[in-house]
Amino acid sequence: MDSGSLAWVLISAALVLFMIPGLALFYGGMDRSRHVLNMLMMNLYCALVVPIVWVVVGFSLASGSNDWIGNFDFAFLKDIGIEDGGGQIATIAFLGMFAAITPALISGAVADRMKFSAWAIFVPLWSLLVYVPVFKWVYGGWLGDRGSLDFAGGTAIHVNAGIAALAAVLVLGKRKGWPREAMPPHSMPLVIIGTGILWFGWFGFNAGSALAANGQAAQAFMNTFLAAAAAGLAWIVVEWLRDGHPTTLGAASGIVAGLVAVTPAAGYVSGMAPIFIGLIAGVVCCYAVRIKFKLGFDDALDVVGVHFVGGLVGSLTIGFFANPEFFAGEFHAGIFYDGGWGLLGEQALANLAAIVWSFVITGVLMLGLKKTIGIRVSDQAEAEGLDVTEHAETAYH
Amino acid sequence: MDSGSLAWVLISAALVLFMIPGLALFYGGMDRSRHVLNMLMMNLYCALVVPIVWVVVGFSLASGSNDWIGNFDFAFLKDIGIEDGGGQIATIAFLGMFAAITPALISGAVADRMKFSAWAIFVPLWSLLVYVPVFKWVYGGWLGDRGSLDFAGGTAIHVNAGIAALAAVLVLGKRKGWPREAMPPHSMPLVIIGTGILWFGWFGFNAGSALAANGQAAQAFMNTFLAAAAAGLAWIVVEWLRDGHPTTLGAASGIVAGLVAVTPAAGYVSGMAPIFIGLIAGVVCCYAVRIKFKLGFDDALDVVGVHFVGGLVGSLTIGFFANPEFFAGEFHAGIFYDGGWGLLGEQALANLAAIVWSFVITGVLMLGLKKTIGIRVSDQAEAEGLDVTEHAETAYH
Amino acid sequence: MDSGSLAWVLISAALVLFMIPGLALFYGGMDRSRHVLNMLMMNLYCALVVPIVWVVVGFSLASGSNDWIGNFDFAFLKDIGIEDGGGQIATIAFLGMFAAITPALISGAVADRMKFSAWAIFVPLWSLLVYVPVFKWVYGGWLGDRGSLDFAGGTAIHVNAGIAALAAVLVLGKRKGWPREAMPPHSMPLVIIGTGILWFGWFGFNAGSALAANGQAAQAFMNTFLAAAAAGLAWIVVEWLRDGHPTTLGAASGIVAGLVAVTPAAGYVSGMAPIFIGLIAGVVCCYAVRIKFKLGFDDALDVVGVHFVGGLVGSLTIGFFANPEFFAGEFHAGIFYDGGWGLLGEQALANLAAIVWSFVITGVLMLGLKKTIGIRVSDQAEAEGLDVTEHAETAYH
Amino acid sequence: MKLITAVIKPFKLDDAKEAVVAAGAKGITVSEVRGFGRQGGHTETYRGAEYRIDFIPKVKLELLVDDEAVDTVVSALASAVSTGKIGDGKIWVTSVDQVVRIRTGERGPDAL
Amino acid sequence: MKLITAVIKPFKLDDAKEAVVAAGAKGITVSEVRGFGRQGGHTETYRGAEYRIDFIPKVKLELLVDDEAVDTVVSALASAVSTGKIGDGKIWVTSVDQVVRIRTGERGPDAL
Amino acid sequence: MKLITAVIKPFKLDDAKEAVVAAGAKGITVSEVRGFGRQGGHTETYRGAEYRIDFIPKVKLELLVDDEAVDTVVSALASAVSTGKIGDGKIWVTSVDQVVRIRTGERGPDAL
Ligand SMILES: Nc1ncnc2c1ncn2[C@@H]1O[C@H](COP(=O)(O)OP(=O)(O)O)[C@@H](O)[C@H]1O
Ligand SMILES: Nc1ncnc2c1ncn2[C@@H]1O[C@H](COP(=O)(O)OP(=O)(O)O)[C@@H](O)[C@H]1O
Ligand SMILES: Nc1ncnc2c1ncn2[C@@H]1O[C@H](COP(=O)(O)OP(=O)(O)O)[C@@H](O)[C@H]1O
Repeated sequence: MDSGSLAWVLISAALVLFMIPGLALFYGGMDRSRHVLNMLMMNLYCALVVPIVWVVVGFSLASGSNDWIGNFDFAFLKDIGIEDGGGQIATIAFLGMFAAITPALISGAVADRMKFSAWAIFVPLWSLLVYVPVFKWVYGGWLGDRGSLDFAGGTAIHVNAGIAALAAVLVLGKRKGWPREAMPPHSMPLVIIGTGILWFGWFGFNAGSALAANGQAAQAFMNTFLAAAAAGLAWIVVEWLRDGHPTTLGAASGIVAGLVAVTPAAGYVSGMAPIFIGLIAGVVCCYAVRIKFKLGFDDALDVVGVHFVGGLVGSLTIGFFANPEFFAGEFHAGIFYDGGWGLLGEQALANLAAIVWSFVITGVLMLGLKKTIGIRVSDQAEAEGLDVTEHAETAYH
Repeated sequence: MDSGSLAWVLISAALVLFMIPGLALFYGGMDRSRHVLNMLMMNLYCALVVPIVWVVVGFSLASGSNDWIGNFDFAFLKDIGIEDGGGQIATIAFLGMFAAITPALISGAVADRMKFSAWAIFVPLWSLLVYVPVFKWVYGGWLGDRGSLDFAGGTAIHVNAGIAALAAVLVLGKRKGWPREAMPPHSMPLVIIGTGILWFGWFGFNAGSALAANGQAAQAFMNTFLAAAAAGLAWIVVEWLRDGHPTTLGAASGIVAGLVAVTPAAGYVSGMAPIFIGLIAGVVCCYAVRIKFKLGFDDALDVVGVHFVGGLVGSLTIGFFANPEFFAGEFHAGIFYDGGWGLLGEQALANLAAIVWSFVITGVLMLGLKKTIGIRVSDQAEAEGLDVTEHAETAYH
Repeated sequence: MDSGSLAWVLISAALVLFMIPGLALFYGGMDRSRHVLNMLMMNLYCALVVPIVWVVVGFSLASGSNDWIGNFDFAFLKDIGIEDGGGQIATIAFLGMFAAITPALISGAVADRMKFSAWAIFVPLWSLLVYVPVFKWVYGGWLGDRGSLDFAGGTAIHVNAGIAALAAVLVLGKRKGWPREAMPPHSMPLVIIGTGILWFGWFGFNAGSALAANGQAAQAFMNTFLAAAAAGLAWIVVEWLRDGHPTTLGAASGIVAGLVAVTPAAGYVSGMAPIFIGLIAGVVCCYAVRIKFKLGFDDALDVVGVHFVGGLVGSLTIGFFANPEFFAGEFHAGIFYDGGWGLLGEQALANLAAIVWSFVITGVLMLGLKKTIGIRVSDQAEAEGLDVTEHAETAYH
Repeated sequence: MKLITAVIKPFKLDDAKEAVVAAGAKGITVSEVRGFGRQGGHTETYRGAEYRIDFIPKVKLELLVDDEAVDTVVSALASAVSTGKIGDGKIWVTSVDQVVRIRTGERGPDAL
Repeated sequence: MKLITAVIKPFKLDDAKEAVVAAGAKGITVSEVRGFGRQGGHTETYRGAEYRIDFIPKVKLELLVDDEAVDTVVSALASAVSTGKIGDGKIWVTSVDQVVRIRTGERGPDAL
Repeated sequence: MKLITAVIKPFKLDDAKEAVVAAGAKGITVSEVRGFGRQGGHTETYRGAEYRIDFIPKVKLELLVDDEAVDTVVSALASAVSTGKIGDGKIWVTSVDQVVRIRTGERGPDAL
């Protein structure tokens, strides 16, 4: 890796790390003030435990030539040096950030009622049992080999975490009072701080996934810029027409939905495609976040509506917009670029595989924890606030 | 563009994007708590609509060989690929961030009383009718060609947005109760979060404008560092002597004033010049923010006093400090480097042209909106807070 | 410096600058609400005055071939150009950020009771009399020449500022009511915003200290990632076992302790070493922050417990973990890599020298200020809050 | 006229509002308060230092009502917010000499 | 001695203060409250879910005054903060048995 | 039964609590308030514009006590929070018609 690319991968990795507190604040601001520290902790905890798991064994299991799962060759980063100028170490760190933020996404769904001890066990297990296999299938495994595309983790990260969030809340149950009681965000400025950090960091997430400072990185960057803008715009326009007001939370949510949707596509689409992807994601997710009220699952901060649905939208639109010519790339073209329906089929299959695996294993994991140490705090703790009961702290004095 | 320069332009572009929520928080913290979300939304909205406008037609109109305005050759980013390694795409994204943040600057002036629907129309129109032409004149148009200098947007961005802010508030009128009623910042920590993000991001804004990782970028970086420090220092010293206390808002305001002032100069001055520019900007802007009370225009968060005056200070001081020898550059020398008065004259002319155009067109735009859809919320909405009335939200629960 | 390395050093420098508001928010959130602006101001002030001091004379005194102190050859950045492509200017800016953040660390100890006028004089004097000499000894002076290692400022920055904090509070005295009165953090979300910025920025701090985008930078990056995670984990595990709850402030404190500890080691250790360093730092610092209650010195926000102790832990563990083979480097090996006890001895000596100098000079400086202009606000001001009395502002309205 | 003041658990506010409105109350003024009582507080820990927090978040309601409405409102309120657990709070009633509706200048019971 | 309590619109606080001071009041204690009444609240929307917010921000003033000052102060206050629009708020007066100035230990009217 | 209300300096809250508990009080309800009085306020400056802040942070305590406990509690409280400096605050006492403990439905002195 030349020094320019190394600089780009390193700063991109730092940007992805920064997204973890960004996500924590995005979620924390939306939360109620007596639970906000628990939310911050659930996110921070992912940044504490997953890096260790990743270098000890996770990366090794996610590598290798096998189609399904790696081996222990690189456990404890064995034999990984810097003779190559640092590219490999930088890449492992970069991927470690991805591994850390993925379970953090789930925290928004289980907010305000999950035992922290259960979360503390859930995260490393989920990383190894769900994240690592799906990652492996998509990047260097059977799904990727078949030709499905996922530039920066639409399937491997957003769809994966989003469907896991659904499985988790189905086992965990609803918050007391939901949906009867109003649970508005306790601090919208925190949400916007989080949104700003997320958008900023997502440039590293997506454009860094080129693993080089090159044309693909530049285009991924531009796509990240445009899709977020378009989705934010679409979301507030829908709100304006439908509910009568464009909202700040809508703008923020739209931005995130656009970022999610463009994630799998960032290095494969060009021109006005990111704007279309963003517009679609903004409209679809703006409606998708209301499904939970219809179906009655308490996905507290809309991980399903934004990450699962947004990720799926992005992943499937690749089937239409993928443009190998623009990138002089070796991947399949989408329908709009005369690639036929094949790619769309592969995208559907890849997501289906991820959804099934993630949903089932996450559900089993949560059920296992429920049967053993328990996953839910007492009603009294829920009423008093998890900050005090789980962490012996209060957010504001 | 080599990979090191591409890495630098990409991260710089991300930094400029990050400045938009930074600016939103800087302004939002200074605002009162019942209007803060409206302020955040006005800023975010710029980041949603301007990128689309920019790639659809803005960039194309800002390019080309004509002296006054570009054409539609690059509309929808037609024919722009990554065969050059991504440099062009990265540059267009970078410039798109500039286009997005410029109208956002104006939001601080019109705070707390402007209809969001009017703002929603104002922003894209202002981008096309004011920002794009002035940008074109300065960078590759008649003003730049005459020899005036504007490294990262002193004239094109800060003077331009600052004088537009003045025109806008003259049409819009004062906030109810101003200046009789005290309207202190509702959250100084938010202001400081914003200030931190702005300073951080401004390194991308200024040093990224070299569009390469080279000596000029390094010097622009150093200048950005020093001018902000000097201006912050100057501002609090003036306050200490004049008002009896150095204030946190003063330090923050001085930092921003210094950053504004060094923006046009960053790639043309060296040595201790940024310190002098910063000191001048700090002192002058610290006095300039009080002019509104004398003249009676309600520039709520001092866009005129900081961006217009600061930008002008920076742009004119180039006439003294420009040092082509240091940069081995082809530009005119300032007075202190034996360049004579010519450059200063060009700087004055360039700013004058920008001021006249921006003031007139912005005024006409605001008047047009006033006559048609109206630009001002009801007195009742102003009293109740724009967060609830315009966005159906409350910042804190 | 090639363009990739320049890009990396520039963005690293911007990251370190960003750490200053990050630190301000980290401390400010832990502070009580009536003193928070004073805390923010103490930090910001370092970013205003130190850069000027640094380029006027500090950098020059910290350079040169003398073993103890530099000279005035580079005062006012004399003769420093960009013919080298900007590497030197970038490096001086990068080091200027370090100079600025170091005294800011001390502010957390003297919180809530120090006159701002005394702080205003203390900071530039401390920079010149303590920071510059210690920096010079460690980097290109007698301590470094003997073979002690300090990659990014464990001894020169953290141990140095940490012991200075102790000297400062011994002269300054305790806050009224300490330790009887509860003084919980007024805003934990601010603490987490600060923590996020610090971790993010620390990648620039540590990996940027390679002054190139190369293998050492990549490894320093990885080490920064892992040590912070391990230390945060260790801290909350200790809390969980000892106090019954893992706390958010504990996670944040552990992350910072890990970052401090890995600072001196970042470019010299590899493999699982950063995890061990982090674990040790997390456990040791979690206990060290309680020493102040035993010994009765009022180090308000635990600068001694985190920076002094954490820096010392990191610096001494180099004596065990330094691995020159991995880096193909010319430095001494640690005990675990068959280097014997020599390096550990040098590390101990270097820290001892820094501790003695810093403690004595800081103490004398504080005593001098106490005798002359006074260092402590009135009891009434302390009760009313330094925000109003020192800065005529209130944080929240 | 009487002033009914109640200190209740925060999450019972909505129930309280519905109950008193059903019982005929025309308005309520609410404040965030912290209460100390039999319920005891909790312990918070910051960097290993334990702080005893004796005051826990409560919500205070003030209602101006007609003399004859007092008992109905008090009973309705009490039964709506009772959880049977310690810390449910208190209701107290004081006499009011005069009430003015600012908008109209009305006084006495009409001003409620 | 009497205690005058007033719940008013927040942006009227400065006017209220000036009016009562002019009418002879020596001190005021103010709290942020939320009020429910005829004015009705507003609707907030978060991600498409509508929440009815019944309680709107108000400011509560408490003034201890001499018996003879009550009417002047109440009238001054009422006219200063009235906008004629719904939601202007209420003023109510209760009797106070005893007042103590903490600093001096003075009791009764001298303590006001 | 009586209601004792006290407005005191915020940093005296802990002392106040200890004193009234020692004097036999069973509970306290506390609110953050801002006070205007003889103490005067302070001036804040934002970008060179001076704002006069007349209201300074205070803490308000409300205690329901038995008739016979009033004097003891008032005296204990007054002496615990007095600093002798202007702005120490006020204590006032009003009569309470009825008190209800929500949890049990107890009324009167038993409900305290
Ligand atoms: N004597 C009192 N005076 C004022 N407020 C009281 C008094 N006793 C209790 N309170 C308030 O009522 C709340 C609940 O009281 P507590 O004694 O904890 O439980 P319970 O109401 O079940 O007896 C307290 O937090 C406090 O706000
Ligand atoms: N019966 C009441 N008891 C206590 N507070 C009341 C009562 N009625 C009104 N209030 C307070 O006065 C405020 C204004 O009352 P509202 O009925 O909305 O308008 P108006 O005062 O114009 O009749 C309310 O928000 C509430 O705080
Ligand atoms: N007449 C009053 N009515 C209501 N509250 C009062 C009154 N006078 C004083 N207060 C409250 O008591 C506080 C202290 O009063 P102040 O006049 O400043 O000093 P002191 O209590 O020493 O006379 C004020 O800030 C205010 O909250």
